[in-house]
Amino acid sequence: MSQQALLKISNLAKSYGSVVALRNANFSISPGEIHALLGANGAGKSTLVKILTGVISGDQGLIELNGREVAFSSPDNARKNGIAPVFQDPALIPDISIQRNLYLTDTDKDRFLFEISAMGLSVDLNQLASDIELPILRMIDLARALAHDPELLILDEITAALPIDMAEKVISIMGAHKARGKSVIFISHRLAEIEEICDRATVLRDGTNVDTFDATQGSEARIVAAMLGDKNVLATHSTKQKNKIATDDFMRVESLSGGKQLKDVSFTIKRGEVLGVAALEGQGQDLLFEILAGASKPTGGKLFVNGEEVTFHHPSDAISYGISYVPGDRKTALMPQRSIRENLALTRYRGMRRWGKINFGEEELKVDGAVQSLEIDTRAKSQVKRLSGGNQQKVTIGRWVTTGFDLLLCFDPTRGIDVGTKAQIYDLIRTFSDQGKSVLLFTSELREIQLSCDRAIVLYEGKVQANLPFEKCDEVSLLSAAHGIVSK
Amino acid sequence: MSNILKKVQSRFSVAMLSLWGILFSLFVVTGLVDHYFFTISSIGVTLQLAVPLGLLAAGQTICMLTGGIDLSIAMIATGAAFIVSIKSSSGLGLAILYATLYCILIGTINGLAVGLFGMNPLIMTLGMNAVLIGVFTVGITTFLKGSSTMPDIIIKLSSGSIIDPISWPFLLWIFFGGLIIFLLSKTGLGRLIYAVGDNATAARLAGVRVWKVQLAAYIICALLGGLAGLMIGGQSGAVAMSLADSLVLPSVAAVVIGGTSIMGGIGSYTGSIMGALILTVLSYLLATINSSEAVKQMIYGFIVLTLAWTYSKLTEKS
Amino acid sequence: MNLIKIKRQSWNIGIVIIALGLGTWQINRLPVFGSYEVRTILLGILPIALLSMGQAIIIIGGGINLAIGAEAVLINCLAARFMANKSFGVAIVLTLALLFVSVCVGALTGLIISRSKIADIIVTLATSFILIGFAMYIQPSPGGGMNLTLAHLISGKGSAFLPPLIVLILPLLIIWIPLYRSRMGIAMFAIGSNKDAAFLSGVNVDLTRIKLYATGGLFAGISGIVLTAITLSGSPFASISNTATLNSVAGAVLGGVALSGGVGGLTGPALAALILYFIPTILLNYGIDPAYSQIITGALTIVVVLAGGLIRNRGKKK
Amino acid sequence: SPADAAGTYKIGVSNSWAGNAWREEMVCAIKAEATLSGKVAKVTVLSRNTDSAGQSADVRSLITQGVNAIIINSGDTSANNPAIAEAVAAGIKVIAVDNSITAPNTTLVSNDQVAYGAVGATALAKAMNYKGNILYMRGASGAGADTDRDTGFRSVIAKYPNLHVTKEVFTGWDWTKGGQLANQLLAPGKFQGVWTSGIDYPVVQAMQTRLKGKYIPVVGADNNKFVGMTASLASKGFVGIIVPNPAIVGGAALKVAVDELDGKTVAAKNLLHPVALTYAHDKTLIDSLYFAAQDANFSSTISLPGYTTFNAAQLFRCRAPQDDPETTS
Ligand SMILES: Nc1ncnc2c1ncn2[C@@H]1O[C@H](COP(=O)(O)OP(=O)(O)OP(=O)(O)O)[C@@H](O)[C@H]1O
Ligand SMILES: Nc1ncnc2c1ncn2[C@@H]1O[C@H](COP(=O)(O)OP(=O)(O)OP(=O)(O)O)[C@@H](O)[C@H]1O
Ligand SMILES: [Mg+2]
Ligand SMILES: [Mg+2]
Repeated sequence: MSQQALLKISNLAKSYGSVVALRNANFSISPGEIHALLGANGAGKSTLVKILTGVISGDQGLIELNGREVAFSSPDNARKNGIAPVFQDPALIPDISIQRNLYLTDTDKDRFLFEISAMGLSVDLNQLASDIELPILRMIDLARALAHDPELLILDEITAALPIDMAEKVISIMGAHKARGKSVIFISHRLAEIEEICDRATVLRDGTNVDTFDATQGSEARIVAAMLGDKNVLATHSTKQKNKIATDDFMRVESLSGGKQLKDVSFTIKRGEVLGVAALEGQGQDLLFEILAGASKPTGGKLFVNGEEVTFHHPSDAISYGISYVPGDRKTALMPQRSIRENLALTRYRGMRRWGKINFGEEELKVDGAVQSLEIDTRAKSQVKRLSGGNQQKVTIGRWVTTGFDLLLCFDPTRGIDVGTKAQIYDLIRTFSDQGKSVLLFTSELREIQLSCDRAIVLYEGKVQANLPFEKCDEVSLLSAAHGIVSK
Repeated sequence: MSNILKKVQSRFSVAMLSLWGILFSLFVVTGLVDHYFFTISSIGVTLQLAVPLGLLAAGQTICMLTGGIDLSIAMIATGAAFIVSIKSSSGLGLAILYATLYCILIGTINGLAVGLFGMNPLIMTLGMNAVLIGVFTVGITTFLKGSSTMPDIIIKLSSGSIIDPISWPFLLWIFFGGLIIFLLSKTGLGRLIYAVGDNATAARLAGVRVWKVQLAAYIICALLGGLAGLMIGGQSGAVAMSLADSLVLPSVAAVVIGGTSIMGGIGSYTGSIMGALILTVLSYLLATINSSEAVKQMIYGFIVLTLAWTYSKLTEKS
Repeated sequence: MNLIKIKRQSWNIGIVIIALGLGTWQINRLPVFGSYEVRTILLGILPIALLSMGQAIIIIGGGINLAIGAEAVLINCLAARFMANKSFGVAIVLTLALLFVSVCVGALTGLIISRSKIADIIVTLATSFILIGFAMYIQPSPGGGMNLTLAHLISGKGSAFLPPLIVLILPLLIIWIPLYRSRMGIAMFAIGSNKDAAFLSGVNVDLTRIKLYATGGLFAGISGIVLTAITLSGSPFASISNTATLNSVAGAVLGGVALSGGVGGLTGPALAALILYFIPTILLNYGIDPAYSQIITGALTIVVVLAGGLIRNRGKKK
Repeated sequence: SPADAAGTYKIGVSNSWAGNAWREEMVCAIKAEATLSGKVAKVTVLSRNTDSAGQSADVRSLITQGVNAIIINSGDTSANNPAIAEAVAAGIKVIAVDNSITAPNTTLVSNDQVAYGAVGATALAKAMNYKGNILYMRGASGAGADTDRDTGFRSVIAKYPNLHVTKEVFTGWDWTKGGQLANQLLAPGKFQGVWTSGIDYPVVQAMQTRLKGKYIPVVGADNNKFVGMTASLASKGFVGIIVPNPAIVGGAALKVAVDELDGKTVAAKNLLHPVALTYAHDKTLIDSLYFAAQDANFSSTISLPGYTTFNAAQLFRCRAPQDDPETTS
């Protein structure tokens, strides 16, 4: 590795007003290397990527490409110099066709189509981006970057929104890219992926690189330690301890169907049970959660709560039956410009009977209770958008702690959340179940099922493919069921 | 921790302070240009003239906090004034009842269209305004035929002074203004208005029936608009089709100058009150300076732009 | 593949059908229908069609220009003031110069919006006052004129309907189509559709917005020149600019441009102007009070946008 | 009435400003006079709020309709000229009412606006004892009538060195704005007289609040409420100067149009000559001009001898020859 670095970054810093996004970042990447960039939420990874690709400019620091100092003025500029990114946020324009999207970034159509077909996908170039599902869109974004045949490919949490099979594809694409002697910067919160493909890893903490090492098998502990620093106390996952589950059903779902996505889904959730839901992307789990939450209407089937048949016309109907929903996307769950307090207390005022004067004393009591039990960092409490991702996620759950619930529908609550906060959220879910409340938990990281659930169902093509007891919730069984392989 | 808290508080007061600063400097400039301005009676009349604008801005604030806007407020105000002035011959109570029903009706249509059918508020209320102009143009020669004279009691309530500079309309404004501030900051509905404007999807998932909140917002806005219409009609003594035309765009400007986001979810009526006062003093200033209409128009536009700009820069920096 | 393209044109197809239907109705009611009547229709829609097209461009790019009517009025006044009694050659040069001015006014508006980060609706509200003030300054009372040869070249004479037809279509051909196909055109759609994504795709958002408003300004400028050619006079009235602005928004929206940005084209708005023209004219033929046409136009705008929105959303949900 | 049957003329009306009491009355006067004339078959009214391009389109529509004469209250002195020229070329008689136009070969029927400004100013000067400060509240900047009235007003005021126009504002003929301006400007002692371009009674009302009932002379038009105030407040020392600007000038325009179509020679300019009325001199006339049941902005002059033949009831009925008598009574 004595050859000249492809890219070298020294003393890079960037602040947004009083928020230091990047303090002092240093690292280098060699040709033909896959380099992982790791760090807790808010560590500054995306900021670094944006500076590298000319989206924003750094406050100070040096970027050298092949030993030559560079500063890109725009993503376009960076692309022409062989750096192509796939950003964490979607970068395809929703209302224009894929073809025009390609034109906008000067991407060669044929090369793009070649990359797409290499992924085993097919795309109609006349389609509007908004008509395409998110995972495919992420792959299109990747293909667009690859079509420029960059010396350095930067992937910022591309796998977070991808189902397992596509994530695997991305891993192999990175491998192929490396095989051509080119480099990749790979950002992900899924440590397994890091170990699988990366050569080296750099860990950022509070905007500073704290550790760089070979990403070999078993480096997980080291990564976690570096990422969390002093907060390391939380690093070990609370191991699941079986607790007594009541025998009576809280909710029964009978042959539920919804459009083309859900067909004949039946299962039950007992009181005090944490039921896991595992599925690849797009197997109908989104719709299932929305229907149970009253946010979408089923096209068939029945729902029973405590043995009584119910129909939900609006989320508030579900809430009145004690069913609360934590959507996967924080953007659809929070009022970003309002305070933590208003966000937490919102559901209290949902009924017209509560439109009158607020009982501030009572409200404060409930809100403080939730803040304390979830350990929400209230430093930026006046506007939730100023909170870090993990704390925002806690607020979405905390809302239901203030109002109380019997069943919590948690859709991928740890997506894009750092390891420490993840552990906290799982602890919280355990506490709920200890209190006799039920949780339906979908997670895109299969091994988390084992860490937090009493039982799991696996969805495949809109049907319940498997109903696995705790003992069988190992990754292999879940994965094979998720791929439609019948397991007994 | 207290650091960030303090920053947030100072951010808020910087905004409010700058509004006070702007109002004060305009006040001084106006007084220097026209020495009659520094009399109790001139101040009283300025406060009185700010009332209709302030009421329109109140309605607009509520709509804008939910992420909407109400441009039909011009014809809501005009319509209410027409109804009261023409129907008052058959009893003031009845006339006010008709006007109230009219406001509720229009507010309901606007609110349902926006809330249930997802209409764009700008188009909905612009269209509604066009429809209402047509309806009343036809109306004054048919079903609303009659002598449109404002009842004396309304003239008194909209322009009568108690002791300078305190006038009846000003008291009315304090009452309704207090009510609006209370509604927005101390009630469940207020919370929902902010929530819906900030993120309607999130509010829905939290169990809020968003359309009901929007419906309530447009009805309240229409009622305030109707009240403003009566005030305008009472102050000039005349009811004409163009009654509220000259105040609609200023009502939007007042709300924005007062720091309410046109995208919804953030702002306050206190700010809009400041905005209304600033624009009223500005109009007094423009009335007193001796320059052509052309120059006045330019100054007005320039000052509104500068105010909005400074305000946004001031709040953005800290 | 073709299906997708047809689906995207469905709004235009709908508009064409409505316009053709109304047109046939109107023609059948006319005692005679010849080239004079065609020219009458074209002159009736030309200024507002051009203005709607300008507004459409801006709305597609995620903005809205409440000063577009004022821009047209300003150019109208400048043209009438400086082109009166000038030779054809000088008039042509002046026309080009004024179109350049209109582009600059638009660009300046875009620059202010980008720099100040204030909502478009507020900035253009303020600039509308400034521009009208300027127009009043240039042409204090209606008057002025235009070289007759040039005027006839633009608006035709007697029953020569080709010139106005060309003036209507030419901007579509030489400005819109090349623009739509260029990278800059895509960038305009991109910032209207999703500003952040556009930024990540390498679009210079501020610069694109400036170009957007400049192009909108160009259309407003053409509209102003056409207005001068039709009326041979400059009229500095705020009421004209307000009506024109509101009509331009209605035209753009009826023409299939989504107020949320990123969606639409210019053919629709041009055709929508035809619909907005036919409704009052047809009612007139039946001896119905034109106030009803205002009701119908307002209601139609609401209904079309409502239906369009519902259809669009249905398409989205798959 | 007996004359209804035999009419043949088709009259088109283009009005650029709708929903305004004065203009509505003007249109009604046209309709009423047309019905009474017995020579008109149909009155086609195109009255809406529109700009000059819109009004030009309306004129062209009327041409297409095959009308014999067009009565136009133009929003702009010259902007409709090309369309009007086309009408004239098509043999249609064009009569400008209220607002003058510069198009050749057209006839004007209107109040003499220069005289309107002058007689009001003369009466005001007298009421002010030829000294003091005047609040001069004009109409809309740039409008033809406003410019003419200004000419008349200034020609008179210039004659009196002790009269000063210390404040000049434009109301845009908007009642709300007029009331607001009056409230802002009428500080005690600041002015000794007010001239208004017809936005009159809000000024009187503002005096009640701002001047605590200490009235100064006001020049206004024949707006119903102003007429009423002139009468009722005379005992409290209010001097209201009424300079009529009759809306029924529309009826006069119709008569001129019919005369032209009949082939009679008609003057190119037919001006009404306004006189200033005060309660001290014209008590009975002013009392007869007040209609308690009518609108505040109703233009109180309801007959123009030599031009109009309708009575109040016929005017209020607002019926065109083609209207079905049952539905409009
Ligand atoms: N535009 C901005 N304005 C203000 N602060 C910002 C902005 N963008 C990022 N930050 C802040 O900078 C810090 C670093 O953010 P960044 O997005 O780089 O984190 P990250 O490591 O990518 O986190 P994640 O894993 O959640 O994606 C955070 O505290 C964030 O709140
Ligand atoms: N845009 C911002 N404006 C103001 N303060 C901010 C902003 N972004 C972050 N902060 C403050 O900085 C703190 C740290 O943010 P950061 O995103 O780095 O959190 P974090 O430690 O990564 O937490 P998590 O793991 O939960 O994401 C936040 O709690 C907040 O108080
Ligand atoms: Mg974070
Ligand atoms: Mg990131």
